[in-house]
Amino acid sequence: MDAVEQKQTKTPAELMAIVEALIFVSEEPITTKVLADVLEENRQTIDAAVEELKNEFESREGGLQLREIAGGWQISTRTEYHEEVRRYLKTRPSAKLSLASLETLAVIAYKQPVTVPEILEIRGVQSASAIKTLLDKRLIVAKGRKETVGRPMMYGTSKDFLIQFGLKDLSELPSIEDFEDLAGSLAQEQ
Amino acid sequence: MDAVEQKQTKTPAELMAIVEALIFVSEEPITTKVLADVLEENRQTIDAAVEELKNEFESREGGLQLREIAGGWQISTRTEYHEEVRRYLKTRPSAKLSLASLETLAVIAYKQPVTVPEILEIRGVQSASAIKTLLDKRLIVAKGRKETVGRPMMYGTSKDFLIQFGLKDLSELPSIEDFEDLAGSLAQEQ
Amino acid sequence: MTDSQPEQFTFDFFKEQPHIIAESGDELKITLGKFAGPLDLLLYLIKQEQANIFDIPIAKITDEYLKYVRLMKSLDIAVAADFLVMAATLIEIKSKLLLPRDPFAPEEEEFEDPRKELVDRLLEYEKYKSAAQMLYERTTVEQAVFPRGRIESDENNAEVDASVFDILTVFQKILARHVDEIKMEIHREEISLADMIKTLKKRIVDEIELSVTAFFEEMHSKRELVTAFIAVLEIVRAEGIRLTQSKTFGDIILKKV
Repeated sequence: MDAVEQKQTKTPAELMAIVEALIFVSEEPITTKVLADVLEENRQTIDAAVEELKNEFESREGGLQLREIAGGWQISTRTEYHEEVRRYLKTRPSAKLSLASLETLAVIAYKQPVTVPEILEIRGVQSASAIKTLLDKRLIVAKGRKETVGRPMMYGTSKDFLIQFGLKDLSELPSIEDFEDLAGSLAQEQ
Repeated sequence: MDAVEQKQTKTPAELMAIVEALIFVSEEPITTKVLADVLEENRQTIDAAVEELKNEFESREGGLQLREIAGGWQISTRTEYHEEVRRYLKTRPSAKLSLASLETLAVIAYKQPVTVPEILEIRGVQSASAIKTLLDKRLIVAKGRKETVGRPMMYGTSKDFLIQFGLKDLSELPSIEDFEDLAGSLAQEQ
Repeated sequence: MTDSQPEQFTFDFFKEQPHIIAESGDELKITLGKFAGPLDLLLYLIKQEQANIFDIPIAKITDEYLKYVRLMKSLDIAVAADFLVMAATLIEIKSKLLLPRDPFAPEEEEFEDPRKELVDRLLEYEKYKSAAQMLYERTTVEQAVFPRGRIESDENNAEVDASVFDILTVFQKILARHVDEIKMEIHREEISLADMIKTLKKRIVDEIELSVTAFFEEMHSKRELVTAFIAVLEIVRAEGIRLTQSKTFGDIILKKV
């Protein structure tokens, strides 16, 4: 009973707002059927709300559009601005690393200076592309050659690495002991 | 020359639209500095466009809002519609932090950078498991070592902390003295 | 009480009977789990007693505090060491208050209230407790706000945002993959001198003549090498084993006499 009461109080404007919020959070195009089910409204009401919302997006002439795609509705950027969007996505600052790169960086950080064969030895997998990524991102630098068979290149972390991870110097890297301290007092707590 | 030509042709409305598109595609709150860099405009122009866009979002009274958070701008749903959004996403409010974790987070937020012994001093209880939780949830980060006996790690709050607690920056936190008055009132009551 | 005998400092949580448990066990159980620490518990007790924080009735509060700690024990709730430290502090303050003031103390010497330090800590702690409450309220509000769903351009960037602790965690995981190898290494390194002597003796018996250099070369680590070296010295000294060297800097042979 309460739900019905509540439902009836939704104005068309409110319904449009809720529909917009749901389309916005959805990971994929959302169908009017799903919208109708969630909001316990009939399809016609929802269809009308979506249509109205679409018109509003069009008349606003903002950076976004409401599109029908794969049988559902989705908010996306307007095609006119794709160039700027692409430019932004490219320059996006990325302190982000894949797990492979992160592992390689971890080995280099803690074992530096270290050669590719040594990294392979520790990680148990080839790390060539990860090393390239890390060099591109300037997180690591070459540190000369090791005087051993094949004179392999040694790598260490860069100044950019310190800056990106907010470290004054390498001694500020957390040590295994820091973690053990946490784990140790953890045991005490229990 | 071409770039200059192109730049000059952007009307304020176009700029607003592009800014909206970029804020939308960005995964994290985007700063006006980044927007200015990508669009090769000065900060004032961008600030004005963002401000104008914010007003538009407010007057539209749709399902979305434009907010300043963690030093940048982000589009999100309006709080009014959380029930419907949650029903659609089938999510429950995420697990709340424990009292111990919240207290530890409060000490770190106000005393940062702060070490584990300093947190113990204030809370009067070991906080290792709380710190571990906060690190796992990325609410806090290591902030170097304190130049004192044992060089303990120092901790501070992260960008995720600002995002999850809806803060523009740390200065938006009420000052700790405000809580002193609150604490004092306990004594006054008697 | 007079200056006769201040209360004993030592107390036994296990011997004393809990006093509250019989009355409202369930309710207390719930309350107990909620305390974030000894200061939190103390604040609660002070409020319960409606006492003035600047004039804590220490004897009463100490009793209540100890009751709770005993109760926690009896309910099999692990009592963190910090709660016991606070119990000791309270008892110390209580006994200090019971001691008569030194009548020969100079007049102008300000009487330091033994409770002062505790009061300061409680007030300081309470600020952060209120701040924690504020944070709690903020998350509640924030949980009503949702970001957009994933879009296509996010996919190209499905990566982790790393902090220094991630680097450490990842490094530990890599090391953990090798844990078996490392264990073996440690095992190898920890061969005792006695075992080394036994091995060496057996080898000499079996092989009649044993090259010291060859034996040393079988060692896997510096530490093993040192153990092997001492074993050789030991075996020559104690057993009927002789070291022979055919020429200066030549190979040294171990032989049974």
